[in-house]
Amino acid sequence: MKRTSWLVPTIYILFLMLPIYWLISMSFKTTNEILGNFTLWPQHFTLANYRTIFTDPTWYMGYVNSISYVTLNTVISVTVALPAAYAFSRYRFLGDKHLFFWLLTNRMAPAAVFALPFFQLYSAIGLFDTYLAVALAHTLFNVPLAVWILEGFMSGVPRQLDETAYVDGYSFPRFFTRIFIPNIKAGIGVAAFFCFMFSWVELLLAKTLTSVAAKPIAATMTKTASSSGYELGLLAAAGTLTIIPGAIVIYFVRNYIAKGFALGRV
Amino acid sequence: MARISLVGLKHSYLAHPAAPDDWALKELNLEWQDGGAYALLGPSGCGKTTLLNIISGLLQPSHGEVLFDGRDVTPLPPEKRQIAQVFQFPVVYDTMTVFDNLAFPLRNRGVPETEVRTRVQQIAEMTELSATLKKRASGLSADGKQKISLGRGLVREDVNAILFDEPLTVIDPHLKFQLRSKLKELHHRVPKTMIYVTHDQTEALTFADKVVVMNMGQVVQQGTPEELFLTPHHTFVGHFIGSPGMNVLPCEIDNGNAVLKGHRIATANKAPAGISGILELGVRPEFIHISDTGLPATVTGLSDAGRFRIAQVNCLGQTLKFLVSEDHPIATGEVHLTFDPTHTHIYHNGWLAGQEGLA
Amino acid sequence: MNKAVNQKAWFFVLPVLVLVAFNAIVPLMTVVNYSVQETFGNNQFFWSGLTWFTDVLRSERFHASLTRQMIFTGSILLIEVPLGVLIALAMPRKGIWVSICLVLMAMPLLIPWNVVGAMWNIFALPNIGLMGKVLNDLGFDYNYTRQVGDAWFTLILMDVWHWTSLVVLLAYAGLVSIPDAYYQAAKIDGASRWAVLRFIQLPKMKRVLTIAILLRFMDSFNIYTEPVVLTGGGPGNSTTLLSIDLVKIALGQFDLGPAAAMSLIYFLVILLLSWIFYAVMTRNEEW
Amino acid sequence: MTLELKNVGKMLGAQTIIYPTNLVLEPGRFNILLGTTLAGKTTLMTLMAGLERPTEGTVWFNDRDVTHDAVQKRNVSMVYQQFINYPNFTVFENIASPLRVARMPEQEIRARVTEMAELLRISTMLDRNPDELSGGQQQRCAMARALVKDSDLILLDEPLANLDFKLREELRDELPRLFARRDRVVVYATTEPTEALLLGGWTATMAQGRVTDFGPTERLYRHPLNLTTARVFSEPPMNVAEVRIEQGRCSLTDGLSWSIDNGLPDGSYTMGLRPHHVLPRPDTPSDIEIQGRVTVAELGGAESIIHFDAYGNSWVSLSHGVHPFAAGELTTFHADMSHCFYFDDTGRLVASGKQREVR
Repeated sequence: MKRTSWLVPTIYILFLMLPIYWLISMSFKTTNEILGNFTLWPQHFTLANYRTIFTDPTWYMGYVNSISYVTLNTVISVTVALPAAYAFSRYRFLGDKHLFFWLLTNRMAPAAVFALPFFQLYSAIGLFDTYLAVALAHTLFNVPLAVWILEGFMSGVPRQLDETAYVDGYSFPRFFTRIFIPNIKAGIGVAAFFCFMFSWVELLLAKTLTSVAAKPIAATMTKTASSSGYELGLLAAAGTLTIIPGAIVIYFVRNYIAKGFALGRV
Repeated sequence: MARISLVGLKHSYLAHPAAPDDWALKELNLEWQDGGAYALLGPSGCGKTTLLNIISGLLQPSHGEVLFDGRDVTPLPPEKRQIAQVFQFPVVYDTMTVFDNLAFPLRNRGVPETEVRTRVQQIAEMTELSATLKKRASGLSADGKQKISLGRGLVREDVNAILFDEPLTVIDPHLKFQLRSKLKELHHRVPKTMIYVTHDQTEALTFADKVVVMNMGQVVQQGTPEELFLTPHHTFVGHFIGSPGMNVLPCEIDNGNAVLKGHRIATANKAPAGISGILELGVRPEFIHISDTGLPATVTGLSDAGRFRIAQVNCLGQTLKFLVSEDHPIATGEVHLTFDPTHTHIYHNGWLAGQEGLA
Repeated sequence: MNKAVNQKAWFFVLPVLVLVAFNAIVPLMTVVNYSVQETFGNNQFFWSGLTWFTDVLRSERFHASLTRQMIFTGSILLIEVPLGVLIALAMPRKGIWVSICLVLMAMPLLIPWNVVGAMWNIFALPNIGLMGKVLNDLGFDYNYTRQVGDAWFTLILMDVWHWTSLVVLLAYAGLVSIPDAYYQAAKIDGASRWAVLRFIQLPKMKRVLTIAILLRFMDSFNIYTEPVVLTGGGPGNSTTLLSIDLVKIALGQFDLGPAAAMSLIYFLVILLLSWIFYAVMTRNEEW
Repeated sequence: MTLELKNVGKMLGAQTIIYPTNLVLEPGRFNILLGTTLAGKTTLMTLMAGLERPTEGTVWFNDRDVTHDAVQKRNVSMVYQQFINYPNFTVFENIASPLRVARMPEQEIRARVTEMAELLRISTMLDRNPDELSGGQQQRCAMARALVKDSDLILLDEPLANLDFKLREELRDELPRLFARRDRVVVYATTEPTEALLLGGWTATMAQGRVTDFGPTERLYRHPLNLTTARVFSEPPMNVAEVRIEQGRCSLTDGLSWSIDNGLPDGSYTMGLRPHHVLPRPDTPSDIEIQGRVTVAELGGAESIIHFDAYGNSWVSLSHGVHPFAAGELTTFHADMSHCFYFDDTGRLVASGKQREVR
């Protein structure tokens, strides 16, 4: 068992990499090569697809838009989740046990159905087609998760640390920002990773709540696919580029996940 | 059950140890009798846990052999050594009942269920767990859980030794006393070889027939609690055991006898002729008495511990502590002190003169 | 740990409540509103009571998509959870390989869902896709756009590819936080590899696995983008999962009432199942 | 500077954690809270610090009602049993942190932190992070932080409990020098009677949320107000038995009896005798003999604690030196009954045992 156990993750990673390889290899092929004969690697290596993306504003603005609302969402989600998680980890209060489950149930709302009401809601308050609209909408499923992750990490910090800080003269806000937050930075990293991830990959709500100004890259891709026929190479290049921001984020939080995180209430 | 011998054991966590400090465990040879109760006592970082892990097989020593009843078990993994261990933090199988926890080591070895039942009942009765057998183990308090881990060790008939790694760390102070006594009692009822690692002298001396005192990766003395108290083989033992620890005073040697600032002191041992190095006089606070004649001293402090008082004096430029019993008054100011000659020793480079390195 | 009772803690939770309530309750009310009204376009609505609910509950179309949904969710849970745990168990515990494994494994999670769909759509195409081509070259008659079985196979394979890593990440985080002493004790007690898994690793992973299963359960019930891009619900309606069906009804036919009623019913189904699961998993918490 | 609790009580839901308590704590000496775990010491301290509000009563500092003042406004310091330091700060920044919050000029901060580090002997570790220090050093860092800001009230909640035995002894010797100051109230919680005695000052004994007695430590030890106080103030536990007094003789059931001359009227009493007046060998001529069966013998470094059964009671003997006994052994113990305390049926002390003359 021990000697062969490395095989399992290796095979799994190979399985994960195959479709990604296919995507990347396509991004370096011309549309003709893709649709023509089957080739395992690019025979006519081209950077044309990437050139198109980096020169055409409708393409690269999609990236800017996506990164903008995802970042905004991550900041909002973690910021509001921090005090809530602190309350769950330090105090008992009326309804605390049910509150968490209720928060979690919000992930159950089928985005497909809620898209239309969301559209109406955000149009009504004049936020349609803004970064803020998408960022706020995504908090629906990210905040509960962030609260859960952060609470686990916070419960690992002894309560005496809070008391010591008050005794030393720290006000609550100062204690929270100077002492407490640095102590749970691993948790913040992990929570931010999950918020980033779920906001980055979601398309339905993001597409519904935007038209031009805040349109995400993923939506740009669907438009292109339908309007200009199958420009598969271009699509593959755009797709390849969507993997990069996530890969950067996971690289930064890898050690926190590797160390394992203290897990909070369930 | 087994006799345990450690032969030429040495360990370093480094790949190429060079300096003496690179060794977590300096060379040691020990022989432990079957059915004995032993303690490894020392401050944190003295190598006692390293030694325990070598005995249990969790760690392979860099040099030397571990023998059980003369059989070399050094290359064997823990599960092949037939030993049991109680850890610092209680380890129980959360999802099982107390009964299943105790039965686990037997069932894993295919012991028939009827035998499992009688054996578990028997052990539960000994460890006072009978009332909780049907409860889930996760619901017990820390001391209850420690009793379970202990019970899992006792339940097997074939165990060569039971190892304890600071088992009372997470126990409430007022329960420590009970569990400490319980362990001692259990050893009388189940005479297996038991090895107990701790930094707490009371736990070690209470539990063990023989205590191995360790410091800086080295065994400094192995002996009965009495020997450690009356004849410390090293100033470290004198300091570490007893409260307050032994007084250690630099002295000179004249013709094998100790001389303290011109005063000749009678001692239990003599220094060999031509000795050089650091020479000290060791005497425990219990063996210094006030008398009409003797070394002149000035009382500088007195603290009351209830049944006795600890007097602090300045004697010939050295600070000394000694005990004064509750009922006897003590003069303030100038006093004269005598050292009990049978319990005053000369130390050479830290070791009892004439016994150097005979740990 | 005995926590202090402090009702002021509600102030800390307030921002979360406001934010989530704003996003959850207003749209939910809108949906409830639709579900009890009849519309003939032109923004004219009439009260229709619970007609839509009874209609939906009786409709075969709903039954069919709910059944498909259950089969899908059931299959992916049965595959992803054990597989995720198995991979987490086989992962190295320390060293550079941990980081490499984690970074690589997390990649599918970070790809936008429509890209995932598009990627698999192409990857599995029998003529130009790596997987489709290889399968056909190996003699399998594989064509997911035409054959129902192949479509399901591809759909489930895609989801396994996409989401198993989430289970791996959570399970792995749970595994590394088990103290070494447990493994040592198990060795000493002579426990088999299976007993270690059954009595130490799984119980200690219970909390993470509960969350992993809940997340996978909820998210798979709401799955929309990937299957739409991959199969578009076809061939026929064979892979039309609940969300796809809902969107077809709501936006395709603009039957807002039935769609709303259907989504509420299905929201309640998820809620009920999740709650039962949650209650069972946390039942023994306070013993 | 005086801290005064007026009728302070704390409820948690329907459960009473602290019963209404009145205490006046004076500066310039150690005020000790002595009691077992869960007796309410920590809660009482958090009430004193202002970390929690009492559910009834008021807290006064220097004749000013501070009950509703925030903890940040009170100029207090606290040291916990767990080594609490800010893990994200270096040792220097840890010690400096209260001064930084108070916006002290950088130069003065530097001077004060250096001075404190010197005093607590951690000068060489100022650049390290707390988790790189040993337990003793971590606690020294926490103490330096508590001392650096010149607080009016310092609360020490079992600060030595998690330290190795020898470190505890060493730090305890330093404590009075570090903390005692004329203009500061020091409160020290401990579970160990010996620690309370060695630190001196005044002691409040606590049991189950109540303060059972408060006064000079030595008075509490020699003349405890009641049985609860006497029990709390005895480690190992006091020997307690129901007795009858008739015509100048005191008797246990089953015939053990001794004469008394303290003039108590005939009737039923509870007798308390500290373990160190029960010895395994004769001590004074007035000893009475108690035949007992040894249950457990515990050995400290320099003393032995022997538990035995006799006359239907369990007894404890504490004697100097190392006296190993096997469980089950039948032995004669010698008890000096002139040291007995007598309590009436409400538990109030009616007669103290013979005491040595107080200097």
